Amino acid sequence: MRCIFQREWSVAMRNPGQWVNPLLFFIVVVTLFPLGVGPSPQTLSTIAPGVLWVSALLAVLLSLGALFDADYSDGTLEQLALSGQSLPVIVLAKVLVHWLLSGMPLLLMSPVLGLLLNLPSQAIPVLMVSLLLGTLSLSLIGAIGAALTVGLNQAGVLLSLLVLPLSVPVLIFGSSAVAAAAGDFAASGQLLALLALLILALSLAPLMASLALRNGVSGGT
Amino acid sequence: MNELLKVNDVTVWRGDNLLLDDVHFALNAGQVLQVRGANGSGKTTLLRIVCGVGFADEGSVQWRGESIERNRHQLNNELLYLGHKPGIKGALNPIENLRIFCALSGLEASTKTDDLIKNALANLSLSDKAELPCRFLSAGQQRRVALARLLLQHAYLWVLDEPLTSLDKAGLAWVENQISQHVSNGGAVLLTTHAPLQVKGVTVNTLEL
Amino acid sequence: MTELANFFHMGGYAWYVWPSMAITFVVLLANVWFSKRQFKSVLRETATRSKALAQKHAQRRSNKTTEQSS
Amino acid sequence: MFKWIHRFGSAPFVYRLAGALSPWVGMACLILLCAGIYIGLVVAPSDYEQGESYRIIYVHVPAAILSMFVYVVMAIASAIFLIWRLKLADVVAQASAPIGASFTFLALVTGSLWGKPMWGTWWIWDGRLTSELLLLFLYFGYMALRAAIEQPQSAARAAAVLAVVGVINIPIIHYSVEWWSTLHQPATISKMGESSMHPSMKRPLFMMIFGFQLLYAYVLLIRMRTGILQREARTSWVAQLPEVARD
Repeated sequence: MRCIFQREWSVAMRNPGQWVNPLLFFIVVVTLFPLGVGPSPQTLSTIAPGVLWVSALLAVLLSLGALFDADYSDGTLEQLALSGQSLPVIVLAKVLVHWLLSGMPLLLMSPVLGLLLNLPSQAIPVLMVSLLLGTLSLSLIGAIGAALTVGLNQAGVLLSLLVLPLSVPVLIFGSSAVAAAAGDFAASGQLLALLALLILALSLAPLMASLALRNGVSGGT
Repeated sequence: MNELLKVNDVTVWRGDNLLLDDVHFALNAGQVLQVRGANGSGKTTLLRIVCGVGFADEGSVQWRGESIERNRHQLNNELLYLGHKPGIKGALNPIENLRIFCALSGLEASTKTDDLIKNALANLSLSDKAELPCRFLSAGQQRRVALARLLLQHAYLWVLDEPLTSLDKAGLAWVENQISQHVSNGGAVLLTTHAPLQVKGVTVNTLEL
Repeated sequence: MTELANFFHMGGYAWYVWPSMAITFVVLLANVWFSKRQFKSVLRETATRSKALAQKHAQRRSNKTTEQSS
Repeated sequence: MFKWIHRFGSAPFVYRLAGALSPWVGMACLILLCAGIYIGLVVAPSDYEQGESYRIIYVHVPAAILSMFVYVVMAIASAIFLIWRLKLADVVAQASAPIGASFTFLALVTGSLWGKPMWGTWWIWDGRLTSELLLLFLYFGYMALRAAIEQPQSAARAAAVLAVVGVINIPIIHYSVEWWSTLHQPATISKMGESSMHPSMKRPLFMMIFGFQLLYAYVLLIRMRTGILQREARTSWVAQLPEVARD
């Protein structure tokens, strides 16, 4: 498990483009909204939670494509499936690295973008906590989608069609937590819901993803 | 001794034509089985089914008497599969790649394992390339990095899919020598290759597809 | 006569009740019709396929059926 | 017990059983639907609050119930296929997908048609309608995934995993959307569900629901036979089938 973590980490470090692009995408998408909706601070602050969360969801989705496809094409995926180690643990390690490189940067960028959208400052901590829990669940759910579409040629579109409906609960509780905090309401209920979704995803997603991976690997000749 | 590997009536359809028709063979310890056939005759598919990576429409594969769907874990521990694709990360250098394979087969990363890796690479005359990311290596050299696993992982059954491709004469001799050593101390090898194989001291039985 | 007229009038909601009935009827009928049509075309295709396969694999054991082994 | 599953699981038996059953199921479904619609539109009294427009529930509610029911059947069949490798379970799942998507689409269309007079707009983000919309995406995802993978065997397994993951998410999606809709909508809007209905209104509704079930069964039986033929075209029992051998 630790060595897979190291391997993924060093591979990701070797080609930074793979995880920097979704971060830039996140920043660009968030800056688009004021241009589209109009700069008035009042409207911006009401839509800020939703905008931040939807862009985070899309950014995570963008970076999911490469989770298994690179390993599939150079043959390492089938070696992982054939190794003595349990595949769900390996999948968990890969997802953690993917999250550290996609979810965490979003998390660190979010305060700046929150101010950009005139999000009330007391909502920033809740925004960060909700993104912390939410993006990990999104990476886990997304891993199932990525595993199901491994090896398919234009898998990007199919991946989002499969993952988006499954990530709606995370989006709902995430954005409403931030909205509640923005309006000085207690956001603990929504955050606990996010935590519950995360625990469910942590327990089920690696299992389902490895089942899908074994099937995906068998497809390729 | 009981049969190590038993494949009975494996049948694979590709649409309406029959790729593998009731393939049936057994492999015991100390034996080498060479699968021969024209391109596209299902050799790779058969090997992948034996390893549990591929699925057959009909028929079953038994490892030590039990179907591989049930004892997948045991098979994986005792199997070493070299496929068409090298199974090597281009971004990492040979040492890092081989460290992963050692960890996957239970050898925790340590200086001792690193030494094992280094002299395995030296054995394959790759020691000067040990620090170079693999994407800069030629196909033959990448194949040698994959072959280094034969020394490092103590697997019982070797399943090698055309291990000799893009290897030079020296590489060819090295592989044949490894196979005969492995088989002499009780291992089993299932492989496909186009080049004729002379493994000293071992009868190579063949399966025509 | 007016009895029939105000039945169709549906208390002013004619433009909502009848279209929904119509759409439901059309969609469900389409499902049934397409399934039947697909069945017939697959039947024809299977006929040609199984004849072609019969000659090509005459020597295969005749009573082998797929579900016996799975 | 296993002998029974095996016999029931054997393709020729199921193929002939489906062939024998489908005309009867079709007939019963036709009768039930005609009776239900007739009573619903003509005999049942009009609703004091919504007048005649409530009659759309005779189509909307059965469609909504069936859309959920069919997905659960697909998920159970997929789970059986994944666990026991029973090919017929996958035939059931593949056969149910299009009809399930049609029911969901119907639930959405009739829902918005019914909502228009009450709310004045074609679509409101009501909890039930939104989860129907997401269910429609799940169906499309299932069918798109199955179409995207060439090898039928790995397509079946991938789609089965998706169906199982989907069904685990359905209650979660449903409750989070419900919670979300009550959060944003004042609860004054009358719930879409059955307001206190006069028994004579309820009877046709149950007939319609059962009629829709039979229709699902009817289409399922036909599509299952298609699926079995496609999968077993290579076997000898298909070759000896009268309708195959004849032409």
